[in-house]
Order: sequence, then C-alpha cells, then structure tokens
Amino acid sequence: MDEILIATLRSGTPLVYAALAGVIAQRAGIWHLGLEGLMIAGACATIVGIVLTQSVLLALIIAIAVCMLGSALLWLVVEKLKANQIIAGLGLTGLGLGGTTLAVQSIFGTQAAVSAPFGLPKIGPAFGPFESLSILALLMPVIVFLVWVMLRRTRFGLRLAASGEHPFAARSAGVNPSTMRLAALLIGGVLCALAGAELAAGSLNIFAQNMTAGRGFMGFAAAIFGAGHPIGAACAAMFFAVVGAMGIRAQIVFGDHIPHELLLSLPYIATVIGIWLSARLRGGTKALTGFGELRDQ
Amino acid sequence: MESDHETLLKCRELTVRFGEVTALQDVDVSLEANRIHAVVGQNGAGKTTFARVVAGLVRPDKGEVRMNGSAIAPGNVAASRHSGIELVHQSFALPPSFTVAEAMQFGADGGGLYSRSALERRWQSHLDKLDIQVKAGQRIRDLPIESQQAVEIARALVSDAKLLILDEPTAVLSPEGAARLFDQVRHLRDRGVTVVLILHKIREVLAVAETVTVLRGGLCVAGPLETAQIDSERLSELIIGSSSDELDDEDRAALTGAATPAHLHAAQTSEGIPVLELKNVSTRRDSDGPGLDSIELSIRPGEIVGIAGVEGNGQRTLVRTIAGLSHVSEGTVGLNGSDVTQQSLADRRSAGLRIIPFERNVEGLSLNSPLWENWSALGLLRKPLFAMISPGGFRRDCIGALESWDVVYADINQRAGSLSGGNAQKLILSREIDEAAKLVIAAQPTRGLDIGATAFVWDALRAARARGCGILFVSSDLDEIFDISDRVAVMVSGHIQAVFEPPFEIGRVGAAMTGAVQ
Amino acid sequence: TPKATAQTGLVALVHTQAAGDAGPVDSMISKLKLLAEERGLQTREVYAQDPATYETIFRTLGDAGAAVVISTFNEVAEPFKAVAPAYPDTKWIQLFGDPFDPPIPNVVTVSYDYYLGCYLSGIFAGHVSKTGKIGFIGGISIPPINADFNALKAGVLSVRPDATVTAAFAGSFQDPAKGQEIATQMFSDGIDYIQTDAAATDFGIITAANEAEGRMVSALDPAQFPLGPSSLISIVGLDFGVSLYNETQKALGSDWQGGTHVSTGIGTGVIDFILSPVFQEKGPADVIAKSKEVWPTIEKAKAGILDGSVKVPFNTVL
Amino acid sequence: MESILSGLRAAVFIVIALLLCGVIFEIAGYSAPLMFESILDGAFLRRGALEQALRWALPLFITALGVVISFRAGYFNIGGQGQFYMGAIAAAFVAEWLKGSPAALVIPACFVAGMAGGALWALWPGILRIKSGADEVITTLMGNFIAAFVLVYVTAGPLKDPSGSGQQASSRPLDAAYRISNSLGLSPTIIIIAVLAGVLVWALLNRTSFGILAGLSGRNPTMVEWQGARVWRIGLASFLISGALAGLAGTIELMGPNGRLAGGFLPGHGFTAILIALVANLSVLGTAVAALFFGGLASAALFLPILAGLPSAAIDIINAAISLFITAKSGFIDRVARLGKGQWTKS
Ligand SMILES: Nc1ncnc2c1ncn2[C@@H]1O[C@H](COP(=O)(O)OP(=O)(O)OP(=O)(O)O)[C@@H](O)[C@H]1O
Ligand SMILES: Nc1ncnc2c1ncn2[C@@H]1O[C@H](COP(=O)(O)OP(=O)(O)OP(=O)(O)O)[C@@H](O)[C@H]1O
Ligand SMILES: [Mg+2]
Ligand SMILES: [Mg+2]
Repeated sequence: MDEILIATLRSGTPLVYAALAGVIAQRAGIWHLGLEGLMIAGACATIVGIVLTQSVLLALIIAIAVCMLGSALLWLVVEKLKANQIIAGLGLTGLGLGGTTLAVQSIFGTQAAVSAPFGLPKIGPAFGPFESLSILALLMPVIVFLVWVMLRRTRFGLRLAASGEHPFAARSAGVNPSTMRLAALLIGGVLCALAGAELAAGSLNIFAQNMTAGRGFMGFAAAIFGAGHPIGAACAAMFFAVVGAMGIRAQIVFGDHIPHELLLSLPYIATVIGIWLSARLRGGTKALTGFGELRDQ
Repeated sequence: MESDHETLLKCRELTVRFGEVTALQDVDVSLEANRIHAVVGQNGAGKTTFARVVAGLVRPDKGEVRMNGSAIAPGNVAASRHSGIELVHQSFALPPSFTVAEAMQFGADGGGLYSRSALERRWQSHLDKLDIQVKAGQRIRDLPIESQQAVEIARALVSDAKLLILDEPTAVLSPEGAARLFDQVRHLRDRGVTVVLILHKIREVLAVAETVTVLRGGLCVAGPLETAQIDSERLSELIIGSSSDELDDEDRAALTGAATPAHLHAAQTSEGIPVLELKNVSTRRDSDGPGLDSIELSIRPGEIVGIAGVEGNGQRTLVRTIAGLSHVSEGTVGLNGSDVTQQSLADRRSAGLRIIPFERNVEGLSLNSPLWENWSALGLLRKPLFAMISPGGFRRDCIGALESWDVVYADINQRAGSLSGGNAQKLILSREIDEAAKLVIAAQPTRGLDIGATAFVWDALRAARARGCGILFVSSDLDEIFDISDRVAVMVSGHIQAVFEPPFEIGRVGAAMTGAVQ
Repeated sequence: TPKATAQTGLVALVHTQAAGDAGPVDSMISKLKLLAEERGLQTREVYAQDPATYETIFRTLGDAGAAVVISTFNEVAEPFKAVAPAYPDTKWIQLFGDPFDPPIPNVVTVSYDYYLGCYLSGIFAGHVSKTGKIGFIGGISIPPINADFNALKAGVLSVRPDATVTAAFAGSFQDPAKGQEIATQMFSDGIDYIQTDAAATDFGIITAANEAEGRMVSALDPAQFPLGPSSLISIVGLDFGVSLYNETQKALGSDWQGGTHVSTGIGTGVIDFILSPVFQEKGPADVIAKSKEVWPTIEKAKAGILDGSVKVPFNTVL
Repeated sequence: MESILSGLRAAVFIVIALLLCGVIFEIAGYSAPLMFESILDGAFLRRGALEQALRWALPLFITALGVVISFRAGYFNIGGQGQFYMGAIAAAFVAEWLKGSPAALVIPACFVAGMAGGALWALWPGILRIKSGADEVITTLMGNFIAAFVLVYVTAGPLKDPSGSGQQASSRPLDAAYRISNSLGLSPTIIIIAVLAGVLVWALLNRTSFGILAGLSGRNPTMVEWQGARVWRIGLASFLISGALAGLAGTIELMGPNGRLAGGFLPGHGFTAILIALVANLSVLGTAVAALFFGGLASAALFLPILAGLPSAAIDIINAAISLFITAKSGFIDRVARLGKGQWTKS
C-alpha cells in the first residue's frame, strides 16, 4: 500500500508544481496554457543537462533558465504585443514539444529517449518507506506553503493579485501590472522547470518526447479547480493524481470488463467534472479576458 | 493675489491629447498649501485627466508638475506618491476581493511579510485614527459605497500625504454624506493636508472650498479664484460658457448645482391603467447589493417617477427586476395592467418596456460592433433566430433613425465605441424610444454627458412623457431628479423609504436617503 | 532531378510510430544510418504520424525518384497499393505487413510473428514467477498489442493454469511516468513478472522493477539490458533494424525479387525470446538457476512452434 | 480596410514567427535559408503542390469555419479536433450499419451522422459553459483527449477491420461506391461541399438574425441580454453549428482520402483550424485564403523531411511559433495601415 501511496505522490508532484505555476499566473491575470510546453522543456533540459554536465545542480539551473526564457517570451507576446493568452500559451506549448524533440535530435543525433546516469537526490533512508522519493517531492508541501505565503501573506502577493484583479488599482498605487505579470510568469517558469525535473529526473532519469502527456494542461485545470488558491490547487492536483491511480487500479482489476480507453480517460473526465463543479460552486470559471474581442484585434 | 500661504503644487502648460481629443490644453495652475481647493467643470472638461496627470497616472504630452518647487518625473505614480500626492478615484480603484486591510497594505511601504492579525491591527488603528467606521477584515465588495469611499481616502492617507486629490467624491454620497465628507476634509486640512476636490456642483464648491479653478473643454478658464469673492451666477457662467443661452433657468440650475430646482410642475398624469405596477416585490441579495424589500411602486402613463438614493441601495436590482433579469422571490410585476412576473424580458419588451441601462458601454452598446448592428439588435430579436434578414434594410432604417435623433457619426459601419458619450446615448435613445414604448426605464441616462447632451436627454424623456409614456428615472443626482420628475421615490437598502410630491425639498429627501424615517 | 537522385540511391524510411521508442523505430533508424555509411547512400527518415498523409508522402518520395522506400506496419498497405504501381522504378518494402493479393511486382512485404515471442515469454513467466501473477503493460490497446497479450496469457496458462495474467495500458507509447505508476501498482499487487510492450513507456516499467527485489521485467530490446541489471530478465526481441538492413541490402542488389512476401519470426533471428546476459550475471541466484532450468522447455516450445506441433492463437481482441 | 489591416498584421507576424523558427533552426544546427526555401518549394512551387495544398486546405477550411462561428459568438471552442474525430466516428458507424445499401442513401446518411456526431461532441461543453459557466477552453481541450481515446477504442474494438491478419488498428475500408474522392483527396464533390459550406456559413453570419446577434453577443453578451435575447440559445446554437462543421470535415476525410478510420487520424488538424480562423480575423473569405496558406504549409510539412532532410518537428515548431504571434497587435503596423484613411476606427 505504501508503494501505491509513493507512486501517487510521485505522479502528483509534477502536477502540483505545474498547478502552482498556473495559480500564480492566474492571480496576476494570465490564463497560462503554456505550462505543458514549459514543463516538457524543464524535463528535457534537466536530463540533457545532467548528461552534459554530470551535475544535477547545473542541470536544474539550465532547466530553470530555459523555462524562464520561455516564460519571458510568453510575457513579451502577451503583455507587450497584446496577443491572446490562450492562443499564445498553446503556441508556447507547441514550441516546447517541438523544440525539445529538435533539441534532442540535434544534440544526440537521434530522437531516441535520453537517459541520464543519475537524477535528483533521493530523500534517503531517514524517511523509511518513502526513501525513494526525490527531494523535490519532499519539498513539494514546503513550496506549496511558500507560494501560499507569497501570495497571501506578502505585499508582493497583494500586488500580484491587484494586477490581475484590478490593474488600474495596481497602477494607481504605483505598481506596474505588466512587471508584476513578468514576475509571476518567471516564478511560474521556475516551478514548471521543477515540475519537469521531477517528472523526468525524480526517479525515471529519462527524457522521452511528449513525456508530459497532457500533465501541464491538468496542472492548469487544477489551478482553476483550486479556485486560484495555492493550497486548493495543490489538493486538486493531488486529486487528479489519485484519480489517475484509481484508473490504473481499475484497469488491473476490471480491465477485462471495461474498455481500457475509458479508464485511461478518467483523469480527463475528472478534470471536466472538476471544472464543472468549481464553476457550479463559484459561479463561473471564465477568464475575464474578452474572448469575443478576438475578432477586433 | 496676495496670501500668506506658500505654493504647494504648480502645474505648467499641461497638455494631454488622447488621439483626436485634447483633454487638457496648456493648463497652468498653482495651488497653495494648507487649503481646500476645488476644481470644477462640466463632464468631459478634463478634470479627471488633470488629477491623473498630477498623480502620475497619465503622462502629459507637454508641461510639468512641481511639488514644493521641485519637478516630479512625469507619468510616474511612484514619483508622485513619493512627493506626497495621493488621488482618490472617481470610480474607486480597490480590488473587490481584497479585505480593507489588504487594500491598504498593497499600496503601502514597508512590511513585506505579514500575518493577517498584525495586518488587521495595523490598519484598524489607522482607520480608527481617521474615524472611519469600517472593520479592517471586511472585504471591499461587501462594503456599502460610502464606506468604500472612506476606505479609499484612508488608503490615500497611508503614507504621509501632503496633497490629497478627491475626484468627484460627492457623486456617490447623500447630501448628509457629502456634508460629513466635507467635515473630514476640513479636519484633514487642519492637520496639514492640502486637499483638491473635483466637483461639479456649484453649491458644494461654495460650501467647502476656499479657492476654485474652472476647466472647460480642456482649458483652464479661470482660477484659482477665492470662493469668498465669487457668486454662483458668475461661476455657472464660467462653467457652462456660451452655450448657456439655450437652457432654461431651471435646467441650468440643475446642471451646475447652483441652486436646488424647485420643481413646481404638477403632475398632469392621465388616470388610465398604470404602465408599471410593482406589488410587494422582494428579491434575494446578490452581487449588486441588497435585494429588494417589499417594493410597492406604480407609474401612470405620462408620468416621470424619479428614483433617488445613494448608489448601491438596490436601484440596479430594481431595474433588473423590472427587466425580468432578476429572480423575484415574492410579489408581482405588472406592465400595462397584466402580470408579467413570470415573463421573459423579450415578452416584456413586446409589451412596451424599454430600457436605457445603467452601463451605457456594457449593457447598452456593444462597443466594438458597428452602429447599425447595435441599433438593430431589438429588431433582429423579434425575428426567428435563423430567419433571413436584409442588412441593407436595417442599415437604411438605422440611418433614418440616427438622422432624426441628430446623432453625429461618420459611417453607419463605424464602431459604437468611436461615438462620443452624448452620441452614444442618443443612439440608445433612438433604439429604445419608439412608437410602441409604454414604459421607459432611464437609468442614470445623463451620466458622463456634457451639458448639451444632458439637456437633449431630458428633452427626449419629456417628449416621451408628453406622448403618454411612463418613465422611471433613476439617478443619484438630486438636482437632476428634482428638475425632471413628477414624483420622487427614495430607495434605501432595497426598499422605498419615502415618496415625495413636488415641490421637493432637498433637506427632507436628503434625510430620507440616509434612512431617517420621514 | 528525380532520375539523378535515383541513381545515387535515395533510401527512405517512413516510420509510422515516433522515433525515440527505444524499440523498432530507433533500431531501424540506426541500421539505416549504418547502411548509409557503409554504402554511401543518401537516406531520409520521415515520421508519418497521420494516416491521411501516407499516400502523399509516398508519392512525394516516388516523385523524388527514391530508389527504395521502406515503411512499417499494416496501415501503409493501402497507400502502397495505390502508389507503388505508379513508380515502378522505386522498390517498396513494407515491414510488418500481410502479403498483397495480388502481388505488386515492385513491392516486398515482410511479416513478423512477434506474438510468438510473447508466447514464449509467457511460458517462461509461468515457470519463474513465484506468485503466479503475471502482468502485461502495453502502450495503447491496438490489435497487434492485444494479440501479444493474448499470446503471453496463453503461454502462461499452458504451463500454469492457475496463474493470473493482467493487462494494463499507459495510453501512450511515450509516457514513462505512467508506465512506472502502472508497474508499481502491479508489483505491489503481487505481480512479479511484467512483459512490456510500450516503447518509450517501458523505461518507467523498468525503473519500477528496479525499486525492489524480486521483480522481473521482460522488455523489447537488447539495449535495455543494462537498465535493469537485476530485474530485466529477458526480452522478446524483434530486430526490425536487422530486418530493415537485410531487406534493403537485398533491394539494392541486382537480383532483387519483387512481388514477394517474407515471413520472419522465430527461428530466423529476427524475433526471439532472449535471456539478458546482464541479468544472468547480476540477478538473484535462485532466479538465474530457475531460468537455466526452464530454458530447455522454452527451446522445446520454440521447436514445437516451428514444426507446427504447438499452435499459438493469434487473437487481436482482449 | 479593416481586413487589409488584419491581413497585413498577420503577414508581419507570420514573418516574425518564421524568423523565430529560423533562429531556432540555426541554433539546432540546420540551415534556415534552406528551410525557408524548402517550405516555399513544398508549399507552392513544386509540381502538384497546389493540388496538394488544396487537398489539405478544404477540410481545414471547413473546420475553421466552425471555429469562426464559435469565436465570433464569443466562445473559445478549441475542441475542433475532438469534434472532427467524433464526426468521422459517427459517419463510420453509419457506413458500417448501412453497408450494402445504395450510395445515394449511405453517403447523405453518413454526412448527417458526421455532422450530428461533431455537434454532439460540442454540445456538452456548450451546456457546461452556458448553464454552469465552466470554462470551455478546458472542457473542449479535455474533449479532444477523450475523443482520441474513443477513436482508439472504436478502431481497435467495435469497428476493427478483421480482414487480413487483423492487426490493423483501423476500421474496415469503406466500399468504393461510398467514397467521395480517391486517396489523393481532391474531387469535385469535396470542392462543392467546401464551397457550399463557405457560402452557407457566410450567409448564416451575414444574412440571418443569428449571425448578427452572435456577433453582437460575442463582443458583448450583456448588451444582447439587455435587449431581451436568450443568449444561451445563441451560444448553444453556435457550439452546435461549430461542432457540426468540424464533424463535416471529419466525414469528408473519412469518405474521401482516407476511406477508413485509423488511430492517429489528423492529430493537429483542429489546432491548425484555430490558427486559420484567427489569421483570417474570423472572416469567411479570409478563412478561405488562410486555409489555402496553411494547406500549403501542411503539404510542405510532408515535403520538408522527405526532401530537405529536416526533422518533422520543424513543422510543429513553425505552427507553434505562428500561433504564438498570430494574435499579437502592434501599434506600429496599425498606424502604418491607417495612414490616409478615416480616423473613426481609433481603438
Ligand atoms: N483614456 C482616454 N482615452 C481617450 N480619451 C479620453 C481618455 N480619458 C479621457 N478622455 C477624454 O478626454 C476628455 C476629458 O476627460 P476627463 O475624464 O478628464 O473629463 P472630466 O472633466 O473628468 O469629466 P467627468 O465630469 O465626466 O468626469 C474627454 O473628452 C474624454 O472623453
Ligand atoms: N475620426 C472621426 N471620424 C468621424 N467622426 C468622428 C471622429 N471623431 C469623432 N467623431 C464624431 O464627431 C463628434 C464629436 O466628437 P467628440 O468626441 O469631440 O464629442 P463631444 O464633443 O464630446 O460630444 P458629446 O457632446 O456627444 O460628448 C462625435 O459625434 C463623434 O462621433
Ligand atoms: Mg472625471
Ligand atoms: Mg464628450
């Protein structure tokens, strides 16, 4: 049983990091659909970094730098060029997925999965059965708490929220909402890098193309489901992980009777239900970014 | 002008253009320290723009702002705040989901990390010092408008403000509320804060300000003048300028708030069936504020009923209820003698209901759509959803209607958002006031309009009354309400506190607005 | 010009499954590269993700005067039938396909009986599993993968009728994290032998097996041996690369015979059930001993399949 | 004028996107000039390129028309992909059931089924959005993932082709009589359907109350509500029509070039359709032009790895870069475009 718990924690951790990135962006007024792309970039950069530098720390730094660069690009396009957040975010995701494939191809001359000799440090025997979890999994609750503190207990967090909720109020207090969004996206970039690092180097130590497999989108959904609150979003992300684990369980137990595809769709179905529930409870999950205005650019 | 006060704020040649519009043109103003200054002007005169330039929110195309003799970096809020300038906005700028304490904290210096209780203690004491009766833990969106304004003022005073600019602070207040605000302003002045009040009622200027500066069409036409040396006649001339000839005295007084119009015109309403009859109507509380509480109201054909009251006392819910956009939990809504409580807005519109909504740019128009589409919406809705239509026909009808309502526009396909406020409102009038109109709800129909446009709207409503329409006129401006209404109902917290017949007395109506039972 | 290219010999591989699978596609690509080096060929690898594009791709290659076009899996059969006759100078090779009826003179089809390897894995699993619980993790539940599972199950049950064989799918051939999660659940359920069939997803399955002792995985590719020194016990090898190499060599030669079908499987070296030499050194001694002990059974089954005395059902429905 | 402006803007940002790709490619060690040359070659210049471009452009055009309708109505339905799948699946089922009946019956029935399938897959996100306010971006995106699994399920399950070795994850091939084009995918029937769809959608948007009201409520639903409209009907109708068009495109792919359902069927199609609609600034005519451009790009995508030796991820990167920039605005371009024309379009 411990093991299933560990596996679920393991699969939930990247989702939580991605969800936190989504929450921070959402607070600052950005509907961040580039999470998937940043996450795969983080995963790729971590593994490639380890292979090339033989150092986890350097690899993490590279991953964080890459994801921050991607975030800055998104900021540039969305804030400075006023592009639509959703389309630009999806574009960033595409860039991440295509770019990592290309990077692997051009560095290693093949698209084969890249495996690293080692990955993130493990938390070690002091934690008993949990010893095989990576430090990022251990740190996850701490980071959730830190993000919560940042958003709910610092002036920076208030300014971030004001920039998202009422940019004019922020401006009249001398806060530049655009700069705050950059900060939010950059912090989100760091978190996406961690999400990717945990996914690829938490225990697998491998990078395969498209290995995020929609986890970034689920992180985004968790951010919405969690009502833009870091703890809520983290719970939602863990909930998705649990649903995924239950789907596997169901495949093992009922696989002969229920189509596997239905069970594999469970996380997506759960996401839809989650979005629907949170809309019911809170009266709409709609971003206030004037989609009808797309026509009027 | 000799005086023993030092100059605190000095603006030189401020010029601001927004595209084609020149909002400010070479404005030179010097304001002395430790006094209460007023800046007046009609809608669109450039008052808000002036305040925003001083506060650093708008970067002027030309000119400079000096505080205590040193120039402030233009268009930089932080620099302006640093030199002691604080602005309280016309429509407040507080994130609704924040608590009062958070709203203060996010603009304040110091203390990056906080605990909720420490934060609330810190700002509660600040509020207490300013004598503002608000709990620091309450959320902005749960506060009544008056408290929100108080919070805005408290927020502006978190740092050590030397110059406090209040942009039309009385627009949302009852006369008593305004009087209390003025007391507080004097109190602040005594504590060494220089106050600039942006106003557009002469009555208020004369009541509180020591000097007055008049803007018209972006120009500074006079001032600062000592209020002690000016009378309301002269001030009203300065504000209105030459266009004042066309207005009758009462309208003119109503427009400048120079004197309370004593509406003597007795209601000449026909007997007939009431066009609107609300019987014991209640609704639940919603995001717009308190729900309606047993509303009894009827409007006869050819009658204008004014709804007075401080904003946020259920006026919006009232309008939405009559429109069928709010769920009625109790009571009945009657239009032309038939019960429409269960009917949709489409049906009510067929029965002759017309609405000039509160938010011209949100509820009234689709700003990015062409004029003719905006105008045709009502006509299109009368057809089946997938009926073939002829846009050419609609365009022609629209051109005809806009012409007869004197709307100035360039092209029938231009965006509604490119119309000036007055013309936009005329477009709405041309759509809503047609032959079949029986009941017209006019919700703040003159808000933000200049004098010509305001007079136009009043005349249009009076003409509709003459044709036998019933009109529900909602406004927070008592002068305007008194000028146009045949009866005035005062709303407080979702119920009708009192109903007045002419002649109206500002004192009694004002008292009713604060909830005092008559 | 197209003709010039044809003389220099453009050899194109159109793979319908993404590269990076640590399996068939990667091995084909590496063998194609090897061939290119050896013979100075101009080569192309084209990933055709979308069935709607196959025909266009083949036509483009034909127009470009490709000498040899190699493609994979059954879904390219129809496009081959449509395109190959129009480009008689190009030689078309379909790896993993059924014979054409009627044959087309410039097309060679190659089929593999991979499921037979899985059957052998099943027999082996039936013997070495301690718990009698065997797992199978596929990428996506598509017919050939389903057939592999059914053969595995038949193999297990043929030697151990009371065993259970459980299938699960990761939903992607590129999701190692999901593979790890599924394998972890299977192992903690008491399953101690998993046959993988999920390309890059396999990496996660092997990782899960490495997390505790007594877990066995049978994978797909010799390159995977070192990843699980004491857990990766065997593979069901399908060397697409070798097959590609052989068929292309033949096609480039002068005595190529088109319009034929090559059926490879057990016994030709292309498909085989192979014990991991690494495991044989580093695995737990008792399992090594056991596997040596049962090996003759495997050999016997193999021979049985080859001489037809053992019939393995090919069933593509779960 | 507006359309020239948006066309110019699209062109400028596509160039910027391609430059970004060029940089990425140079960094990755490929030659950017070669890439651009190959794209041009593959899209338009080589023999038969135009037919190829058209073959991809037509279904993209129809899917993009659906996107135009829902975006105009203010709903961000990015589920064209899933609706496309569901349309094809529904049509494939009907073709299977009616096997042996005359083509004159089967073909129309398949089209009806395909459009209904697409519409139904758009219905549930529409209802969740309109009745509960659940963000349709996420629900339609999840709908795409789920539909992909449904496609796998039906091609390996109920519709699996049992002929041959039965190894294929695809449905039985359609009877030749039911096909509306050969496998190259260009036929008069398909062209007529696309033109008809274009004309009908144009008329729907510009000559019916629905079209004008959808445009108004897309830009400002509150205003339309205050005019007494039941906005949900307009919204739901636009979801349904948009889904039906995607389903129609799926049906065409099934009954035309593909002739059968297979897993991995046109995976990026729905997303490209969004780009097309946006490049076209949601105008029907513009959509036709943009579809041709992206059709060319799609045909170049096949050409790049074959002849230029570039990895196929190149095209993903190009599409992604275009989508990153396609909705961007620039004051500079607007000012240039506005020189010498009436000023009332100030925004
Ligand atoms: N951001 C802006 N963009 C374009 N035009 C603007 C903008 N802000 C103000 N204006 C225009 O500048 C002029 C002056 O506006 P301003 O808001 O300063 O007037 P005001 O005196 O405060 O009016 P009111 O009494 O209605 O508040 C008006 O014509 C207005 O339409
Ligand atoms: N570029 C333009 N092209 C055509 N018409 C224009 C243009 N700019 C403004 N107009 C029209 O000219 C009129 C005057 O515009 P302006 O913004 O100055 O209004 P205004 O004087 O404040 O009027 P109002 O009294 O209605 O507020 C408006 O009706 C507007 O529609
Ligand atoms: Mg103002
Ligand atoms: Mg104006």
